Amino acid sequence: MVKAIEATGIAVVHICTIVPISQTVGANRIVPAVAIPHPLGDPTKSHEEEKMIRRAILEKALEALKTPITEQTVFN
Amino acid sequence: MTYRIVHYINQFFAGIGGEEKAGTGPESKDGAIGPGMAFKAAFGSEAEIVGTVICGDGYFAENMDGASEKILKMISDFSPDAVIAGPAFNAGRYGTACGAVSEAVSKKLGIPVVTGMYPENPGVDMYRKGIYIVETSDSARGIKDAVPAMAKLIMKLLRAEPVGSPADEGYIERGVRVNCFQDKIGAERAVDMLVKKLKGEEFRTEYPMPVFDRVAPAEPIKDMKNAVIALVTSGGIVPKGNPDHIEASSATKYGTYSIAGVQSADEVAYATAHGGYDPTYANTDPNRVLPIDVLREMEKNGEFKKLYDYFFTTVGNGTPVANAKKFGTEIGARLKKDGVDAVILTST
Amino acid sequence: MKLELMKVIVKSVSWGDRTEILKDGTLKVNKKELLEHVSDEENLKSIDAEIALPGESVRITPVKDAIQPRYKVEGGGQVFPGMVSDVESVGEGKTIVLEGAAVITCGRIVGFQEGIVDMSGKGAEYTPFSKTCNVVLVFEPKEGIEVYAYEKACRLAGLKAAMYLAKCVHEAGVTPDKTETFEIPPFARSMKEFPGLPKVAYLYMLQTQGLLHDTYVYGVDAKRILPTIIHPNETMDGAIVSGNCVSACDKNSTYVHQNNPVIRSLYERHGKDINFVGVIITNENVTLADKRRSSSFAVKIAKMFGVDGVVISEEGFGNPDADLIMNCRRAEKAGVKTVLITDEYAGRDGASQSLADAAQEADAVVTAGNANMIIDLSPMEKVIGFTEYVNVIAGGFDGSLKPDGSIEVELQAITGATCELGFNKLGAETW
Amino acid sequence: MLGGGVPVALFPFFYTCLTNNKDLAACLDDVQLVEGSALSVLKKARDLIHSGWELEANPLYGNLKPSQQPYRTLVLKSKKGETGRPVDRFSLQLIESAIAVYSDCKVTRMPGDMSEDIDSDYRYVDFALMEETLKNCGLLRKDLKRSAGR
Repeated sequence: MVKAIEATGIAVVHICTIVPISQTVGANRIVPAVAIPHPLGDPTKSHEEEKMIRRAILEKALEALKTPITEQTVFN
Repeated sequence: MTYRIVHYINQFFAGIGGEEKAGTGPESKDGAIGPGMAFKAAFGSEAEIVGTVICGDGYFAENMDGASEKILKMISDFSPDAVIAGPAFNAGRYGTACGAVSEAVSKKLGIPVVTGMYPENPGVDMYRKGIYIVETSDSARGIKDAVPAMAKLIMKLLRAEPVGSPADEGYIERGVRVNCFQDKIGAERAVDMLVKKLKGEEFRTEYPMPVFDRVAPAEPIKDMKNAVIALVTSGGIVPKGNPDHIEASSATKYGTYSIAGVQSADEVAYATAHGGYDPTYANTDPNRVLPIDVLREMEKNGEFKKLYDYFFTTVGNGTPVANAKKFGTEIGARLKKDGVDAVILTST
Repeated sequence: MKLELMKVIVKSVSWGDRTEILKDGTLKVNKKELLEHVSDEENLKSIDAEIALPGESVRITPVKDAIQPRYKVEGGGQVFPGMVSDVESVGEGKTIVLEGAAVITCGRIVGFQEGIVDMSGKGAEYTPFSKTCNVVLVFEPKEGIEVYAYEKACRLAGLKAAMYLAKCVHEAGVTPDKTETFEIPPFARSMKEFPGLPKVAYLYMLQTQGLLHDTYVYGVDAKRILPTIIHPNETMDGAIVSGNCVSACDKNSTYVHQNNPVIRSLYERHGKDINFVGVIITNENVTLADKRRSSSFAVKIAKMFGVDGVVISEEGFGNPDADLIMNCRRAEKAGVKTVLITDEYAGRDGASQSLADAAQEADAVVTAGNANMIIDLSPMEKVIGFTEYVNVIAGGFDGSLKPDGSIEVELQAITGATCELGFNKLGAETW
Repeated sequence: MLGGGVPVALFPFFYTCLTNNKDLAACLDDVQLVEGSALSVLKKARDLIHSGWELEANPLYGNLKPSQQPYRTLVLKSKKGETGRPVDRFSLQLIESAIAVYSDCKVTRMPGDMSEDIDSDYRYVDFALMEETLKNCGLLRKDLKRSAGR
């Protein structure tokens, strides 16, 4: 899905838990997520802390979208 | 006996018209039309084109499921022994339609079907696994070569004769592994290959790794403050009640839902349809998968201009690559049309 | 190190009073003496021997191992060191080889064991042992014996028989039909030889998952080794022995270890296109840590050799695919070019993914074929061994027994059919 | 989440074993006997991995087809004294691809599907292949004795 969308020329950032799978499916901009049941959250934290985590990941995602790349890049 | 064959073509080859007539709905005619005449000649007395089913490419693309069903009904009304579709050459929507119709015929009617396309037609990647697609040139000028090749293959299938290799029969590789004896033993082949690899000469692997085909990275967003961003997820977050019945795994569809004015993917309105993981965390706070709450905040702060009014969702778990690709192509086309600059895709 | 293989061509086998080779190439075997020689009263209730020749309407099942009769007549050590001979190193001097003959061991170690050798018909096209003149040993275990003890007893009996045959032929006096010489000098010299030719090693993966999946090197269970260097000639004297009973098509029998075709092919190109400097053996263990340790260590040895390229061969399928891919990845990352030999499990329709792992670096792969391919085996007049496996087949899971007595099975049941040392001509293509 | 696991003094890990092999379960100190097919064992392991456990050994067999061997045994480990550990991505990738391989099979063989003499051999081999690993992890309480007399 990532590849097919990007094929139209729109930049895609893939936020995902299993980076190797993302690499296999051919995402170019990859941002690792927290864990499978909750990629952009962490139920062990308070609601506010969770939103901070989510924000950090999304900021990284915007950063990735702004970054020129020539090959598959994982934004850690 | 004379085999009964139905031919599927689009509005253009039926002589109805070009792009302006692409919205034409499915219709059915007796006998051969357009390229069907060439097939008729190729079949001689062995097979007969008993009917032609026509559908506009635009209509098909916009009403895929419904159109497919209607077309299938029209085809089966002729009680055919086999179906040929196209050839579609390099016409993308026509190729997709030929592929979809062929696949439906093969799966639902269980009769032989052959279509034809240029290898770069997007329909090839989507449907090659299930059906025979004869390789054609990129334009209708190639009809002279395409027709005999397609006719020969469909006759083989009708006679239940063994089908040879893609090179011998002229169809595009379906990705099926077939055993065959080589001239040399494996070890000699391996050492030959190593010698070539070391010399920098060309060599051909006998087992290409599962496709790692790549799309070149899109240009980065230069002006994020003015960018429109769309949210897509394979994590299965849907409006509560799952109105479109997206499957918990091996999804055959995706959903498109408005989030205009929605400030947060709260647990009242949203839930997950995903069957691959413990849904508790996603259901307690769907923002953990579909982060609308924080994106709205960022939008307000002016970190980017606008969150696109719709989000797209499906379940990534076990979904066939062809489906995922189809979803992506359709979503991409829509986003492009609506001037979206970038996509955030979340997966579990 | 230099080894001369003195090859005696065997064209047929028959029972006789004395074990020797006749002028017409017939191997005469004193059956009684053979059976006495390999007897193991402690573990085996009975051993019988039968003959199976190419073209006969004979099916052998379940086949455990195949071994080529060899015997060292000069140089240190003796064949199958650490197993049926002393532990001294081998690979130098002269070794008698009964070319065209094989000892086949046949015993039901576990009930689901496959392993079919058909001497004629369709199945014969796929197994290398339909072309050899076979002395088949059929075992029955003593009541109450443990599986591992039974496996070992069968393994040792087969090796003893192979050594016995070659030894008797030698002692009866024989002139070899041809002699082949294999030599690679010490590292100090070999590294300087053939400047301009790329240095190549062989990374030889041995199946070592556990009971019934083991391989032995000089008698040492290879799952306990760190990857190490072995001279190619050592394999010709039986330094590597199979204890593997599972997955008939792609387990490496002792016969193919003795006649490793990768080593032969590398020798053939040695000094012409490549400088063949040595063999690195490594294992295929189950734990993730063991896999990483062995892969890292084996590739490190290749780097210490400073080789430009390696051929990597696999044994078996499933989790060993992970070892194969890891070895490939690490080697390519270290700048060592790789070619892999594997086989495929692409499903009966050939549409599934062939390997359990994949890497972009694996851009040069030789395949020994899809083991899931269905093959029809016509009925045979005579069956040597036990038909239990055929009954398991009749269960309908792995194949089916048809009313006319023919069996429909996956190629996997055929001994050596998709040997990942590249022993056969079988391959696969994408259609 | 699984509470126990056997502490091994020399190593900073807890180990546990998931299996659908009753013979093997009877020989272990810490084990979860899973009802059902090998695929059920893999799915159970996936749950554990999501709660922070790691695979000790590769989840696929070597040389036995998923459609053939009804039994599967997995060893997992968890670092002592750590809670809320992030999911081990490599373990997760391995288990997901193993689940994909098993799910791809047209045939699922359940424990007990074969006659007892064949079935018991499958149980024995499943045990034997994990024996070394189980010993090293300190999970093995006693050896399984299996007679080959038949």
